[in-house]
Formats: sequence, structure tokens, C-alpha cells
Amino acid sequence: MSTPKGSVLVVGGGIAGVQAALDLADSGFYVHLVEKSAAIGGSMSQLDKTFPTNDCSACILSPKLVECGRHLNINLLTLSEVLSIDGEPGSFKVKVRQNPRYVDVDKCIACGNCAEKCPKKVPNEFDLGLGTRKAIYLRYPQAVPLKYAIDPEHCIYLKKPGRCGFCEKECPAGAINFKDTPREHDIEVGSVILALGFKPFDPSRLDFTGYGQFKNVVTSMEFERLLSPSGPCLGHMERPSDHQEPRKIAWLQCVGSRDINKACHGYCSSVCCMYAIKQAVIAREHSESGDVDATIFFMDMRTHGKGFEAYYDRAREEGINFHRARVHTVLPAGNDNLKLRFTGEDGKLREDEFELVVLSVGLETDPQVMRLAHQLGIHLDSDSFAETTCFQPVETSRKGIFVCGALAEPKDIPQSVMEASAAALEAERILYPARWTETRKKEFPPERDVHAEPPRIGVFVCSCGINIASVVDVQAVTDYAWTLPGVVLAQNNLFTCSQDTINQMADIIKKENLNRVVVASCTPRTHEPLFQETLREAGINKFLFEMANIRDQDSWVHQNDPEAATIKAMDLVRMAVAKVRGDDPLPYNSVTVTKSALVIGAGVAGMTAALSLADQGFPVTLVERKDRLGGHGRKFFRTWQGQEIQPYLEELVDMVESNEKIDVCLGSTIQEVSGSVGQFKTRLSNGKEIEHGVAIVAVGAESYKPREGRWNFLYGKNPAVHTLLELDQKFIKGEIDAKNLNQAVFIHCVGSRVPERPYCSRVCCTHAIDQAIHLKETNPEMDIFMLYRDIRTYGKREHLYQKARALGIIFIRYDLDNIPRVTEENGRLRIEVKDPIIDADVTLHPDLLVLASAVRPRDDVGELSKLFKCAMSSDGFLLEAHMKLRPVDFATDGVYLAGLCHYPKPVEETIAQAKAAASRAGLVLSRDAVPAESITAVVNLQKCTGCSVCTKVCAYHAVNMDPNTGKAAVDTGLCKGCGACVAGCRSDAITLKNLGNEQIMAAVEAAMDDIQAGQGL
Amino acid sequence: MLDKAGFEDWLRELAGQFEIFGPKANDRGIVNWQKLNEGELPDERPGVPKGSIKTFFFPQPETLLEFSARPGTEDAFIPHEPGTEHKPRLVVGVRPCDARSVVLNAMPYEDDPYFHKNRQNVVLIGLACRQGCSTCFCTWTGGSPVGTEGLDILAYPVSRGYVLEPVTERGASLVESAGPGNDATGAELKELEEIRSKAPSSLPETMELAPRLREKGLMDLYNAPFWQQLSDSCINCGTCTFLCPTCYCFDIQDETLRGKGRRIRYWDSCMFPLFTLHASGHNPRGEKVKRVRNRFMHKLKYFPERFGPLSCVGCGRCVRDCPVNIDIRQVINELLAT
Amino acid sequence: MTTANERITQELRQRARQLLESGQVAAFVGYTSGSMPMVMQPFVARTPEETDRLEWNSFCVLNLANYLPALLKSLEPPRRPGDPPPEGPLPKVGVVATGCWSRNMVVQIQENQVQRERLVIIGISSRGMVDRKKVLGLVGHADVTSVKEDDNSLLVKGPGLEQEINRWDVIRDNCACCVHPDPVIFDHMIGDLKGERKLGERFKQVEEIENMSVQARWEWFTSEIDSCIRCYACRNACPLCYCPTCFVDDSRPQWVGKSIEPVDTAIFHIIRAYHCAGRCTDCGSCESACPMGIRMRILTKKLQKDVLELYGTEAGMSLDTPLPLSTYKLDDPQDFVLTESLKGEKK
Amino acid sequence: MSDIAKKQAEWQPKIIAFLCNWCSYAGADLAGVSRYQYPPSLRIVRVPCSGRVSANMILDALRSGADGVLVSGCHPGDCHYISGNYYARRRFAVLKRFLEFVGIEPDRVNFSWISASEGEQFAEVATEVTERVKKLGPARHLVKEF
Repeated sequence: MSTPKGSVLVVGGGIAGVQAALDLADSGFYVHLVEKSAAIGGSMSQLDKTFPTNDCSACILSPKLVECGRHLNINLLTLSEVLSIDGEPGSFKVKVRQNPRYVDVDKCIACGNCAEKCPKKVPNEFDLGLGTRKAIYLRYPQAVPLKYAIDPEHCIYLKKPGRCGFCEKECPAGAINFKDTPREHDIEVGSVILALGFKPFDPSRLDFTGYGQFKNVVTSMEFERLLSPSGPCLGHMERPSDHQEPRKIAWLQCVGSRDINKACHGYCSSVCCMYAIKQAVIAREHSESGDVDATIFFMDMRTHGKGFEAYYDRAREEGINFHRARVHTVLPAGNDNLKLRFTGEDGKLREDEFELVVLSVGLETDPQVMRLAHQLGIHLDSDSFAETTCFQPVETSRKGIFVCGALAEPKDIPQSVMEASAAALEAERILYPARWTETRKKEFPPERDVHAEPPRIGVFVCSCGINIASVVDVQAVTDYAWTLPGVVLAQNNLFTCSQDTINQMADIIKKENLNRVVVASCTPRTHEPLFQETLREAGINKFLFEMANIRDQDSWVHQNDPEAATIKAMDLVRMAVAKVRGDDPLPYNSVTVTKSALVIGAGVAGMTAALSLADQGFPVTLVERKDRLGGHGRKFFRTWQGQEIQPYLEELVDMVESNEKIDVCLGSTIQEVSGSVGQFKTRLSNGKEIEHGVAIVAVGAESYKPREGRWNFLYGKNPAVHTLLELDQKFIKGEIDAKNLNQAVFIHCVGSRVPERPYCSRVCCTHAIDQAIHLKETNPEMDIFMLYRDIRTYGKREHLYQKARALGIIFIRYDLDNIPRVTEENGRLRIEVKDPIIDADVTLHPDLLVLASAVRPRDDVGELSKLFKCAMSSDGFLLEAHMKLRPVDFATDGVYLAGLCHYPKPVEETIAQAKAAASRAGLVLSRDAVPAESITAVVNLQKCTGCSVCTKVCAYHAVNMDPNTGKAAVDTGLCKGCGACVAGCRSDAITLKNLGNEQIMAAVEAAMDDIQAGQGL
Repeated sequence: MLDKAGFEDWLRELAGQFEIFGPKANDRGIVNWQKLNEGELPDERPGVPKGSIKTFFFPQPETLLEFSARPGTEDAFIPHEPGTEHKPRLVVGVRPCDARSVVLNAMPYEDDPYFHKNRQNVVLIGLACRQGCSTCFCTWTGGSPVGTEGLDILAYPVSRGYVLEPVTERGASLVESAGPGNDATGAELKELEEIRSKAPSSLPETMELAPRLREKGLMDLYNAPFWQQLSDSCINCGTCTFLCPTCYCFDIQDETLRGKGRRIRYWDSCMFPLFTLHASGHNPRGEKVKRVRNRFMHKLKYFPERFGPLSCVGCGRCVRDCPVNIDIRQVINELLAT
Repeated sequence: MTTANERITQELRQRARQLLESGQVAAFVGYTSGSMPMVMQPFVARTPEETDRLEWNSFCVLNLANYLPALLKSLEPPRRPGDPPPEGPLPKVGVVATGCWSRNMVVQIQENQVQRERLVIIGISSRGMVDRKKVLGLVGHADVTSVKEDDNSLLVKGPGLEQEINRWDVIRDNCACCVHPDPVIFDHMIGDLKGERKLGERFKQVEEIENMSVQARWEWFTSEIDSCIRCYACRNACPLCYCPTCFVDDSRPQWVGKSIEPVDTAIFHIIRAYHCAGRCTDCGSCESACPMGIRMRILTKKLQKDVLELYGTEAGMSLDTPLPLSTYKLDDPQDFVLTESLKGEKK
Repeated sequence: MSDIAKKQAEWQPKIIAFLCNWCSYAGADLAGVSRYQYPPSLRIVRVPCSGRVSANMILDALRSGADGVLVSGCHPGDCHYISGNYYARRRFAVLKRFLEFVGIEPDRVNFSWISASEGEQFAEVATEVTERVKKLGPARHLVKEF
């Protein structure tokens, strides 16, 4: 193949598309991002909060969107759709149609005058029609790009030229262009990623839900908007009929999922259980009355993700009701309430009345997307999701075209983000020779030298929609900021992080000659980089910036004390101003990258990651503590889709062993790690010293063996008792003679979802059912009983569950109050279990008992995480940097994780995560240098006594005694800016740039100057 | 003449218009300047109190001006006179040497409003010395154990009480206010005479030091060899300067705090390296020997050349409390020998 | 019959003379007597002849380690900034060292203020020194003109004063509670090593205060320091206070005000003492130098006690024990940490 | 409730909280994200590491008028900078005992370990410290006045 193109087409501007675009653009490829609506953000931008962390969806998404919108190597094509794709991997020709916006994006300043004057009200699809917008509109307040668009369907002028045209008259920027026409772009790319997402199931075809007939029956997506501060009722939860706050709410699960009869969707939508719980929790938080009765009607509670089960437990403690029942009728009741009819677990018919009913609708593929897929020659499966395999989780049926996110199968945000990175990786694998060939480099204007200038500080106070403004009097804070010394400008913004405010900020800095900036909004931990880059664009050194955290650490934690919160906000602003006044411009340091990787653990995850990097030409050291490759994977029989795992594993092993870029170190472990991103030094147990730029941790997990305790079930005592993996071994070796088995029993959740191991092991339900099917298919005569708590065959795996039932496998539910009792009668197993449906004890005499035992973290994972300074979750699995949006990164730069050490997951997810980790690692390896610490220690030779305390307390050996001067000297390359030396020094002779005693104490002393009563208030 | 009881009553009277201070022993037996409570008389032990009376004329600190450092307020950062006015002070039991120091300090502080304000506010009632101590040498410096320079009233301690000798008008009117008191008996007048005649003889012989040192060549003294060894033992603490009644050097600093600010003047010492450290980092008196030399040269040579008298009253505090026993009397002898 | 101190004085003069004559040292730091009784004058002998002025008695209270860094520096060939360090061995200094002084020198060596190889240490196992202020207290702060001592008593004279005092009644507080009278490093000993002193109430002074109520402790502390005139004799007498710019002179930020207002004085004494944490060898120089009789030693003694309790080390006992605040153990005590104590309560 | 008691209850102390960027500051953010409510008494100062905080800084906070001080870092072993909090632990152990020795109330100066995932614990500590300081009333001992 001739050198491929250095650019990639990403279709779909949801979180998956955005992540893929950012990964690619940051590792040397030019990206065309095609979005059919007027703004990127996708479904995630419509959500209020996200589970399980209750992060504000917009808050965590916004920085990524803005980054994407500002990215030099991402070409944003909104209001666009792909018409055709020709060619093959390495060089595709793409036709894209971009529909007219009728607003010149270069001119629009998003002031909103146009929309204000526009006479045409239309239902707002972003609020799913619950609210209205104008014919000229913004998709949502933080939209990227933050540019208005005219909706040709409803614009009076466009329909009858000559009429209306108010917007054109009103626009101060002259941005309106009624003559705008569709444009066609011919784009050449090397690869394509489809991230077209999903569409919420439309329940109006299910008459029993009453949706469309009764106002107070809403879909879950509609309810998200009702909860959202930027939604139709500004976060004051109201029900549609009378705009009163509902005090009794019901959620109906599996609407449009797990329903072959009416909805024709056999699959499980994976996310509904969690978002329903989340909505119930948030609804109670939001409610002004404070007493919302929330009930969730479900079949199986599917909280199979990281931190999900704990979230479920907490919801129950908080008093949210969970009813295991499928509601079959929704009837009208007095004053717009609704009567629900359902059968209780006892089989008796029940009725209950609710003020609002939320339908937890499933995820399905948009018919338009189906059509597009057809045009592009992408196969969809029976559920109309893009067809992939367990071993190639992000490859479509067409070579060079990859898929990620909900288009391949319903999934949650972290899973989508993971796949997005994986898809990016696959594209890079094809296109790596063309890295940096089509990208442009960010050029910042030269920085103004502000040394001699007196401080000219600008203060930007953010309302964060209502997140801050609903508690803190932001206007008062802004007025107060004006009075602070050095402040020459203070203003209040609705969303300081929104694209237009950011741009405006840059203009103001130039116009007002600001040389210091303070933003009072959320936490610097997420937003500082964004604002700092804005300073650079305005020609100001980015370290002349401070943030006052008046949201996470003020408005959100003092919701009931607005006055105190406002005074605190003023204090925080005053502190930030005092601090920034003393800040100096700092140099931008960088560290040259050792372009090789260390991968720890040679299981499926480790080997996949290693190959993914080696294939791009990066040398990899693959360390495995055992003396053979393969890891946990050696124990598995087949994927849920039926592909045998061992042959695949052998293939993988061969590829690794034959790849000369990969140096395999068997039987060795990590002894010592030093350095940091770009320049790690690691010593192995075999004495080997390795220099590497990045590290991927893929050390796997192990399966729980219930040797004693209440989950023992005679395991290890009676030969007929096995774990899932042991049975797999028998399948692999063909040691099991199904023909001669009369009865098999599987017990689920052995050691999972229990106090000592409160998480769900995610894989066991599917695994067990697949084994049961395998047995039943080899011996249809066999009776098979599944003793379970909730069946969690999420996504397409649900089909296995249906198949199992169809094959006559019997499912009996148990709960922690009556765990099956397993005993022995002269060597023969005897199991008693209570069947809740018939409400009677059942006795079984299996000649095979299989325990679906938990996946547990390895005990030695702790030391390893310490070596790399990574965090661990309370469950003992490794903790990623952010549960939602950084699922494979550690908080420590340059270290990534993949596979079971992160959380239990099936092989297809392990592979995807491994490729994602490789993609993230590529961000570092693809560059010659990564930015290094600018905030480093400096020695004041006049004050230094050479006592060497600093050298002793420095963990990085960054401070040493200079034999010539006999005083301390700092190696800025090694210094991490922790300040241990500063605090250790009695002579104030060593300090941190911009974090010296002077700057810090300036803030402290400022904090103590109380605002006189009434001042600014 | 007032007997002890009468003197007490008098102080009780004066307590109405003055804060009254005097030498008083603390729980560690150290005599220093403290407020005298009703019925307390000044400690009469021979010798001077620990600290000198400069604390009444150079308070530690002296607030020079105040300002608001609170942003937004209209008067922010605009300095104004300090508000703190305190009651006039009456200091009793002042030894003549201490009193004389005020006169000497007034020379360089001629134009200093703060010094003068304090002087107007402080009345000094002296206590004549019956005899000097081993560390006293006022007689070398032009002073006398019964000198009245700088005092408003000099009190002679006699067995029954005190014989008061008004020195200034202000002193006189105060003595008036004491009422007739009781007439001094012949015996008491004899006592008084004895003090006048004997006290000086208990001290080193008077010598006209100032003129003799003025005659010496400045550079000869400056380059004298003994400075090095003398300074070897010095630890550069400020004891001598801070206890010395005629060390008047100060530093000025602005303090801001919770929206308030003030500019204060506080004692500094030429013994500290930072005393002469320039912003440039250069220090003309970087080495200890230069600082030690400067202190003595200032008192015994530069000051006399500028103002006439020595900048030393021979109270002997520096001799008594120097931790390494540097003795200005030996320095004087070395200089005279040069 | 001569006293112990007289015998020491004799041997000291001989040793010092030898060292200077043989050129082993360029200078010798000891004590000589000056004009005042009970106040000895630290003295640098640069010629063999000058060694005759050396004296040793019960009033050699200031820690001579204090003079070493500057003296050593003064003997180095002059260097401009940026010049490489001088080649070859540098001139040495001889010095007298008792237990606490020698421990102090150990810390100075650990903190690169002096180099062991440039010192010739004449060790003396201390009999404990006399507190001049205690003597003056006993004689009602009378004018003392001469003091004659023999091994166990002092004869104090002044105008109308002649009083014999038992030496052991007026021993300095730090000497009274000293358990390590022997030098830990030395090149020659004068007299024998005495070995550790067994002492029941080593931290008595500190414990008495620890047992007070928090309010009483504050009152004790403030009254103890209320006469401070900020002359910094305590700081300057301390060999461990060698910062070119002391925290009291920092203005950005200003850690402590310069006046004698109570808060400023309090913070000065707190930080001064804290800076000696884990370093102070309880030589008592600070207290001896103080003109006002403030017992700031109790503060550093408290720190010494805590460091010993918490981390089991004492400053200067050996050259290879790291200073306690520049090292750590994984299991250092942390019951003072709120989250830990709360955990405790919950259990 | 007596007037004094009321005043005490209404009085909101000012507490300077030095939080390490990687654990405790993140914990404070998480408290916000999870909407755990606590008294508005803290003034949070972000420092890179608890090892950055010196005795001088704590004293200066009190000198400037803080009614209390809280220093919080990563749990031992979790320090983002490997060992910063170990050195801090020694400095603070010695300092805390010393301040108590000279008569500073034990509850004025507090230390805690709070990780990035301990939002609830942060709110707990913030509340606990505030309560303790409230019991003591406004700081006086080391507060510079003029």
C-alpha cells in the first residue's frame, strides 16, 4: 500500500466521536468531524447528571467539546451528513453535504438578539419538545460551536422571502445570510470512524405505556431535560400537566428493551437500570418539598458496571423503592395522576397511583443511520446495530471503517469513550506512516513582557447556568471584584467556559491590556488548562492566572446559606486576586520522550496493547510474572458469541513472540520505578533496567475460589462442584461427558454482590448461561437449573438468556435471605432452594454443580499501583483518572490501564480497553517531547546556608549541593514542584515559582480581611 | 522634703494626670521599668535598672502613621496620623546618667516630632546615686551621680524619705503640688551634702574624655590593631545597643493586616549584619569587626566630633550584660593609648 | 592544691600551644577572663604565646561551636563568587568541646557548616557550668566584684558582700538535667570520660509545664517572654542559628512583627525554638546570653523530649543518624491526625 | 438560648485549610459534586502537597487572624509526590505538640488525611473542625492586632 493519508473522518459528534477525534488529532492526524445537528455534544449534552459519580454532565463534557471546537487539527463540519465513501483503507474519498446554517459562523457573536426578536416559536428538539425555541436558535447554552442557526423548516423569511427578516435587522454583526446554500465537500481520508450513536426508543408505539395519551407519562430522556438546570423548567422539577412538582414518581424499566413481542427489541439496553436509579436519586435531591416517593419497576436490576452496585445499594438505603414487576397497564387517575397495574412477585395483581411516570426507554439505531450504513456497505446485525466480533470489537464489516459507541451495541459513556480510543487506535495502526503529514501546529502569538507593568487584573465570575448563581449572588461578587486592588475589569458570565465567553475573554485581555486573569467558577482541576490556553492566545503567559473555586467548594456545599456562600465567594475572589498579583510569567518546560513502552502483564489485554503499539513501530517491553504468555485467558472456553478463545490466544502469542519490536520478559516483576511521563526508568526483578516513555498496566485479576464460608457449597469437598473456569477447562480438554449428566445446577453471584465483595462481577451471568446452553445443546435431556439473583446479560447477550429459556433451562431466583442450601447424601449433592414464584422449596439432585464465582482483584496490585503512584478503588481494583471520561488513564501522566485489573469484563471489552490504552499511550509516544513542570523550585543563593535539608527531603533527587558554591541547586528537569524542600528550608532560601511563601501567604492574609457588613451585598 | 508616706501620697495625687513608672523588681529579681501601682516606690538598689529610659522616648514600636488597606474604601492607602494618644507619663527613680542620655539623644533628634512629643509627655523625677557600682563610669563621660541634666526634679534619698530639688519649671510646679511637706532636719541636710560630696568619689576619677578623644586622629583610631581581637568574641547580638540609653538607631517597616496598615519605627542595632545591607546586596559592614568598631567609633569619636559630648553616659549596662564581656572602658583605654 | 578547673586550664594551655606551635591548627578557640566576674570571654588564640591567656572555669557557658564556621571561613584563601573551591587541605582550627558543644558540632557537620577534618577537638567531660543569674539571685542582685571558685563552692565578694555558695546549688538548668556530659567526637581528651549520667527527672522542667492546663501554659509562656527586648542574643549565641537572613528579617511574607508587642515576641520565640527541633543539643547558650533572664531553653527542651518520644533520636549523638525532620518512617506516630483519631472513636 | 450562646451559634469562624492538590482538594471538589453540605467557615488554599506546608505558614495563618487551621493531604502511601506527606507528618506532629505546650488550644490546629474519593469524609472533617473551633471561640493568642 502506498503511503496512506494522514487524516481521518469521524462521523458523529457525540462523546464517542469527540473522543476519537481528540485522540487522533493529538497523536498526529488531521480529523474531519461530521455532525448532522448544529452543534456537537450528542446525547450526553442532554443529560443532567451522570452515574455513578453524579457529575454534572455538561460540566465534565464541556471542556472536551471546547477543546474539540478549538482544536487546530479538527475540522468541525456541523449540519453535515456523509453521502458516500469510496476507496479502501489508507485512502478513502468521502462526499459530505453541509446544509446551510444561514448564519455566518465567523461573524456570529452569539449575543442572542436574533432569537429574541424572532417571532417564530417552535418546539425545541433538544428538550424533546418539552420546551420551545425560536426558528433561529442555539442547540443548547454551551453548544460548540456557539453559533446560532436558522431552521429552514420554520423560518418565515426562508418560506416566504420578503416577510419577517427581523433577525437580519437585529444582528449587530451582520451574520445572517439568507442566501446560504448547501455545500458539498470532497474529503480524502485514510480511515473512517462511525460514532453515530443511538436514538431513544419511541414508546408511542407501545399503547400500554399511555405515552402520548397522558401528559404525565414521559420518557427518561424527557425527564433528564426536566431535571436539567438548562432544561425547560430550569431544574425545578415539574410535571408537564400542571407544572407542579411531582411527589410520587414511577420508573418503568425495559421500555423498548428485552421485549420481542411489542417492541421487537430482544436486546437489553444496558444503561436504563442505572440511569433510572440515578434519576430517582437526583429527583429527590432536586425536589423542593424534599419528600419524593420514587419507585422503580424492573425485571432484573442490571448494575453490572464499576461502582454501580454500590450506587444501587445506596439508593435503597436512601429509601428508593424497587419493585420487581413488569407494569402491564398505565391508566389515567384523578388530577392528571396515573394508575399503574402490575403483578407483584407473589403473583397477585396490584395497583398504585403516581403523579408522574417515567419510561426508561431503550436505545435503538436511528433509521437514517441504518440507511447510511446500507449506503456505506456496513453490515448491521439483527438488532440493527453495527456488526462486530468479540475479537475485533471496533471493526465493521468494511475494512478501514471502524465503529464505536452505541452504534455497535447499547452501552454507557465510559464504554463508548473506551471504544472511541480503540477505534482511533485501529485507524492509527493503518495510518501511522503518515503521522504529522497533514496536521498543523498551534502557533501562539509572542507573549507580552509584563514584568515592568503594574498588575492589570481581569476577573470573570461564572454563573455556571444556575449551578453557582442560584446560591451565590454573582452580581454582588462581580461588583466586589471591581473594588479589589489591581483589578481593572470584572464581569459575570452565564458559562465562562463556553466557546464565546472564552473567545471574548481573549479579546478583552488584548483590548484592556490585562496582564493577570482570575476566573471565579468551578475547580481548576478540570478547567484551568482551558483558561490558561486562552491567556496564551491573548499573548499572556498562562501562569498569570488563578481560579476561585466558587462552585464545587462554595455554591454546591452551602446551598442553604446563600449569604454566607456569597461572602465566601468574595473572600475566594479576593484571595485569588491577591495570589495572582504576585504571580510571575514562567517558562514552558518540556521532557524529551523515550519512544518506547512498558506493558505489564501478558494476558489478552497486555498482549493486545503491546501489539497495538509495536505495529506502529514503537518498541515495547512486555513483562509477565508467569513463565508463559496468555494469562487469565488460558482458562476460557469461548466468547458469548461462540468463538473459541484458545486458538485466538495462540495466534496472539505467536504474533507477540514473532514481533521483533516486542521484548518479552517472562517470570519477572517490577521492582522499582522512577521518572515520569516521557522518561520512566524501571528495574525488573531480573535486574534489567528499562527506559520507557509510557507504561500500560494490564496485570489482570483472579477468580474467587470459595474454599470456605457461606459460599462454599462443598466446593473442593465434592468432586461434582466446579467453578465456571474449571468447567471451561473441562470443555477445552473435552473432559466433560454431558451425555451422562442428568441434572446440572448453576449458582450465580458466588462471592459477588455481598458485603465482603459488594460489586457485581459483570461476566458470570453471560458465562454461566452460555455454558448451560452448551451443555443443553450437547444433551437436550439434561435438566439445568440456574439459581440467580438478577440475570445480567446486558446488551446483545440478552439473546443468550432468551435462547436458554427457549431451550427449557430453568431459572430460579434467590436472594441473600435464602441462599441455596447445598448438602451431601452419601456423595450425592442435594440442593434446596426457595422458588419465589411458586413460593415453595425446591430440592435438586444435580450431578454437576457450577459456581459462578466472583472475579477478584489480585492482592499484589496494591504494591504495583504504589510504584506508579496510581490510586485504587475500595474494591481493590485500579482506579482510573475519571470514571466517566478517562476510563483508561491513571491520574499519573503516562500510565494507563487495561483489562481485569480495572474491573471484571468480558474478552471483547478487554480487547477494546487494551487498544484504547494503546491509543492513549500513542498520544505521548507520537511526540518528541511532552510538556514538563514549569512550577519548579528555585534557590536564593544569598539566603541558602547549604545545610542540605532540601536535598534530603526531595523524593526526586532534583535538589543537590553544588560543590562550587556549597549551596543547593535544582535540576528543573527532575523537579516536580511538590515543595517539600520549601517547607523544609528554615532560611526561606528555596521557593517554588508562583507557589512561594509570598504568593501563598498573600492569599491567606487576604482571606482574613473580612468584608464589612453590607459591602458589595 | 517628703517622707516616704508623703512621697507615696504625692504619687497617688499625680496618678490622676500621669501614668507612673519606676524601677521595680520582677519575680526573677531583675529590676526594670514598670508601671508603679498605688503605694509602690521606686526600687533604690544601687545601679541602673536593666533597660534604659529610652523606652519612654523611643517606644518599641513607635507608630509613625496609619492607613486603611481595605480595597474599595474611599480612604484606602491614604496615610493619616496615628490615633493612639496616651496619658502623660511620670517616671520616678531615674538615675542621672539615664536622664542625661535624653539630652544627648535630643541632639541628633532635634527635628524629630515624635521624639519631642514624647519628651513633652514624659516627666522625669531623678534619684541621686549614693554610690556608683563597679560598672558605673558616668564621671568619665561628663556626667555625675547627682547630675540634673534632663531631669525635671532630682530626689535625694535620705533616711526618712526624699529631698526634692526642682530642675525645670514643670518640675517646680509639680513640687508645688506636693504641698509644704515636712521641713528637712539638719541631719537630713547633712545627709544630702554627704551624697553630693561622697557619691562622685565612689566612681572612677573624672576625666575630660570627649576633648581628648576628639583630638585623636580618626584614621589612627579606625586602624588601631585591637579591633580584631576585640571583635573575635562578639556574637553580634543587640544586647549592648538595646540596653544602651544612647543607642537610638531604628528601622522602619509597614505592616498591613486585615485591611489595616501602619508604618512603625522600631529599634535596630548596628551589630546586626542587615543593619547596613544595601538593596544591591552589597554590605559596607559585612564583617563583624567592622560593626564592632563602628559602634564604639560612633559613640566615642564620630558623635563627639559632630555634637561635642560622647554618645555615652557611663551607665555601664553594656558592660554588665554583654554575654561575652566586651567592656567599653577597656575600649576607651585602648583608644586613649593609641 | 589546685582545683579541677585549674588543672584543666593548665593542660588546655599546653595542648593549644602544641597545636599552634606544630602548625596543626591556625587558631585555637577557647575562653579567657575579662573585666567582669562570672562572665568569660570567648577567645581566639592565634599565636603560641596567646595560649597562656586561655582559661577554664565554671562560667564558660557560651557554646564555642558558634564561632567555628566564621573562623574557618576567615582562614580560607579569599574567593570571589564563581571561583572553584580551593585545592588541597585547608587550615584547621582547634576548639574545646564539652558534651553538648561536641554534639552541636556533629549537627554542624551534618548540616555542612563545618568540616570534621578541619577541626582538632579537645574534649572535656563537663562537670556542669554555673548560672551567673542564679548566683546574682542568691546575693539579691548585689554588685558582685569578684568570685573565687574551688571544686564545690564559690566565694562571692562585693561592696559589703562576702558569701560562700555551694556550686551545685547554682548549676545551670541544662547542666543539671544533662545526661551526656562526654564529648561524642574529639581528638584529645582532657581528663577521663565520665559516661552517661543516670537521671530520673531529665525533663522535669518540661513535665511541670505539660501538666498545667492549656490556659495556664499560655500564661506561663507569655509571662516567661514578656520582658523580651528582641535583642536576639539567644539567636546569636546559638550555633544552629546560622541563617544569613533570619525569618524575623523576612518581609515577604513577614512571618513576625519586629516590635516587642506580645504577639510578635511570642511568634518569634515559637519559630526560633521550632527551627531548633531535632537539632538543639541543650547547650543553654541562648539562656545564658539572654540579658533579661528568659528561660527560652524550656521550649527547645520540650522539642527535644517530643522528638525523643516520637522518633527515638537525640540530636548530635552520632554523625550517621539523620536529623529527625529530614527523614521519616512509614509507621511514624500519627494519632494527632484528625481522620485517624476519628477512626479511633468510631471503632 | 442565651444571647451569648446564640452569638456563639451564629458566629462563623474563619478556618484556613491548606489542601494538597491531588487528594484533599479533589476530595473537597467531590464533596461539592456529591452536594455534601458543610459550614461555610473554610477558606481553602490549594497547595501542591501537604509536604509544602511549613510551620511558618501555619503560624502566619493564625497571626493573620485565622480562628483555626486545617492541613490535609493524601493518606500515607498515596502521596502524589511519593513521600511529601511523610515529612509533613513529622513536622506537624512536632509542631502540634509544641503549640499545645505554649498554650495554643489543641483544636485550633488540625491535620487530616483525605483522599480524592472521600468527598463525604471531607465534609465530615470540615464540619468537625468547625464545631471544635466554634467551641473555642475566636482565636486570640497569636493574632496580630493593631
